[in-house]
Amino acid sequence: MPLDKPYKDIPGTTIFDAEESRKGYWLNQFCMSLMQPENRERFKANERAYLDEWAMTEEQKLAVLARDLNRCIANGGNIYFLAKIGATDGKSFQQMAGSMTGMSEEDYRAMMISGGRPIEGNRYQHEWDAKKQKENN
Amino acid sequence: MPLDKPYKDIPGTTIFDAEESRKGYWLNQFCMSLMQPENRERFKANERAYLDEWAMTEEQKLAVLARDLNRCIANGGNIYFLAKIGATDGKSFQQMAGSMTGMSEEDYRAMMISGGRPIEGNRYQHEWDAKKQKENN
Amino acid sequence: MARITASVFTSHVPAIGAAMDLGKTHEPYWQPLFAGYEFSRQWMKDNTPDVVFLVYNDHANAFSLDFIPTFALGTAAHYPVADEGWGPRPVPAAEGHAELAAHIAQSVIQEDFDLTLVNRLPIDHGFTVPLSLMCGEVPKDGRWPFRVIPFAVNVVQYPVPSGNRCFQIGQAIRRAIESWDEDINVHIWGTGGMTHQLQGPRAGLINREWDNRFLDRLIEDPAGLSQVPHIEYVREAGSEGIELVMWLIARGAMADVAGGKAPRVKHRFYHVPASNTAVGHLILEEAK
Amino acid sequence: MARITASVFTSHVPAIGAAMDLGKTHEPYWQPLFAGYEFSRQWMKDNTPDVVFLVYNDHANAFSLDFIPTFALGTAAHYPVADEGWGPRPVPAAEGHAELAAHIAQSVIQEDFDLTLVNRLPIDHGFTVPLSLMCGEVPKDGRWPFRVIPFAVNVVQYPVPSGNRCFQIGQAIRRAIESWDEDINVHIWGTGGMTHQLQGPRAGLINREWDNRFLDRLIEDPAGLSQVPHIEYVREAGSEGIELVMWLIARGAMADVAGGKAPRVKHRFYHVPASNTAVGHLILEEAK
Ligand SMILES: [Fe+3]
Ligand SMILES: [Fe+3]
Repeated sequence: MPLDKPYKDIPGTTIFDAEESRKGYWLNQFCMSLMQPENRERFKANERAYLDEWAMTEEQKLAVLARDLNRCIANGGNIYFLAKIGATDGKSFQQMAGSMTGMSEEDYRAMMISGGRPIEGNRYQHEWDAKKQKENN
Repeated sequence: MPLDKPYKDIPGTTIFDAEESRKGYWLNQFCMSLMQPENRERFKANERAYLDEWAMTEEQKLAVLARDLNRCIANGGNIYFLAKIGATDGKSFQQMAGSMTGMSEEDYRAMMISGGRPIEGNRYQHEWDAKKQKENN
Repeated sequence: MARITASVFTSHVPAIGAAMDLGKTHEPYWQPLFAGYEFSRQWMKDNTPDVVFLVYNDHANAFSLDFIPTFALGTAAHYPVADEGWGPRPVPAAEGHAELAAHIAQSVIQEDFDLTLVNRLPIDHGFTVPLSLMCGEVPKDGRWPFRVIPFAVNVVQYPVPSGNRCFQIGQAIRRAIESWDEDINVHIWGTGGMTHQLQGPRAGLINREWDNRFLDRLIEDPAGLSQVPHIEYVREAGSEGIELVMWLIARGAMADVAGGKAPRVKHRFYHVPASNTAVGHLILEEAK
Repeated sequence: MARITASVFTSHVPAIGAAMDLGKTHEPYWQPLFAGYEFSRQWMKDNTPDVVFLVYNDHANAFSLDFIPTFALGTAAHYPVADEGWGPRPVPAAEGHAELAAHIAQSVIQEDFDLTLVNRLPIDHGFTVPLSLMCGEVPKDGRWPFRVIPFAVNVVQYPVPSGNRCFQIGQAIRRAIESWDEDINVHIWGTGGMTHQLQGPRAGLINREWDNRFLDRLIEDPAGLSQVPHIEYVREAGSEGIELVMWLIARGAMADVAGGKAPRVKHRFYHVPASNTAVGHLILEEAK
């Protein structure tokens, strides 16, 4: 129904558009509540109880409890909102971003120091699909 | 300093622009607080004490206490915000509007029923000035 | 493809809502006004849309001075009724159409209109009074007969958007709605006005002649009407008469502006006074 | 008449603020980055403006999903520092210029840009990190050496404004500032970028070649650069690289775009990485 989404062919990337925003509304609003120190304390004291105060889906709550940011994003989370969970845990943006790549923290940091993830081979979904197929053969 | 304000020559009218808005910020924010029933109760119980919780000027507080809406507007108030004071007092928009015209409630209501204030003679400040001068002679 | 089948224009005077809520509609003061909407209520029953795109302005209820959006599009699923200080009106909350609203947002922003999207939006009399006028009494635990997409325009703090900008965004909203590929029936409503001034020694201004010329031109020459500067609204129609720029948004969304056929005038009504205000009302139906 | 004398462009990576706040600026990891701003800090001392018009984006700190303005102009007198979850940065709040901001609002809205005005705006790293980079360490009880006007652009939820729209609003902001009749010195800053992606399996993307071509074109061909579509930013510069559209606002406010002389490149710097991000920095000074 919505307009074309040409960005769907970019690999390993979710564009936070109005559709994602609608899906992730309560997940992201929960995250924003962690900007208040009292709420961070309450969340840390009993994560599940705090999550149950929000109209989130069970899948969203489990993704938060597992600190699985890719799963949070698949359920409508946006990284700037999700960063409040990382902040509550004392994590840096680099640790959070790295955690979504399947790399270890050290490997991710080393990749960044040596110039970051190259653009070659990372522009189109078909490039990732081809790579995967090669690895499987 | 600001851009031209051609609307300054309309009689008996204050245009709520960014300059008025800045002047009336706390007055108007106080008014909005009256959207909550608890705040309406607290205000009614002790008006002065409630007003003192806000960073309003003394002149703004006195204008509110006097229910002088023209004076509130001269101090940056906007009618839609000020209407919350009237609502708290149980007044209608017609009573509030009429209170600013120097007419009695009955006369204002009668004027509206008979078609409202005519536009003739009410377009330009110089029309009002001329009328006033005539009355004084 | 979604179809815009009609535009509706009406004042949204809070006292009208109060008259309905307090059971005063048969009093002599109010009877002529409600008589003017009898046709409209029947027409709504006969032509109930799936969605109403409702252009209105918030009156310092959803938006304080902390936040003043020129154009705010509601993308929520649900809109509660605001407490404006007298307690919330005893009418149902409105159900939104979040998917279509998101689609409109995407389309209109990509056409370089700088929308603000809003998900928490208590609706005030500017929104609920037109619903009450057009739908009649609906109990608080009932439902409005269609979903809504609120579109709130800043007409409280100057500068407000120009008539021309309003007319243009109406056209963009039409293109957005028409590119939604579900076959639904959409009305677009423009609310507020007509002549009124609620403040200062000039309060109570009514300009019958100007209002009726506005209605004439809205029907026949909306492009010309969209060029009227703010100062004329304020001087001729009162400080709150500026709300009429919102009617240009709904009018801009009609087929003839996009090169199609002219709409038919199904209903036209004008009455003075409702409280401080001149009430104007039009129903324009698209040619079939 | 107010004069725009320079534009400044810089990334606003939160880790840079953390490095300063935690006293890590001399660590080998950070040293090359801060070395790149040594010139800039001296230049700021020699060319301190009265006001900085600071274009940035909020990162879900001032604005939740309840409220998503495309363009938000700060018209407040005071901007507190946001608590992004780690506690507020130990830097001073910023003092606004409410009068000039109101003047800009009036001018730009009357040119048919649909601003949202904001009076309560806690500033996050997108705002405070550029201040720290350009001014150096300022104790929390100290003061920034100039007043600010924040201009927050939505680059978090799609659709974000087009590069073209950003370039146009920059031009409108220039006209507004130039019509303020007090003789003050104004800088306009564009912040965010360069290449970065903070999410998903592609996180960590850096595109040095694209970034440097962006810097070249920003200097020499901003009108052409403003035509680059969103999809190219996202594909080539990462999902968060879209922040670079904000640089076009500051660039659009320079004299050459309005038919005047080209600015001089006073300083250019590029460094990888700061945390996940490629850092770019430019100072463009207007010809005298
Ligand atoms: Fe209204
Ligand atoms: Fe950023």
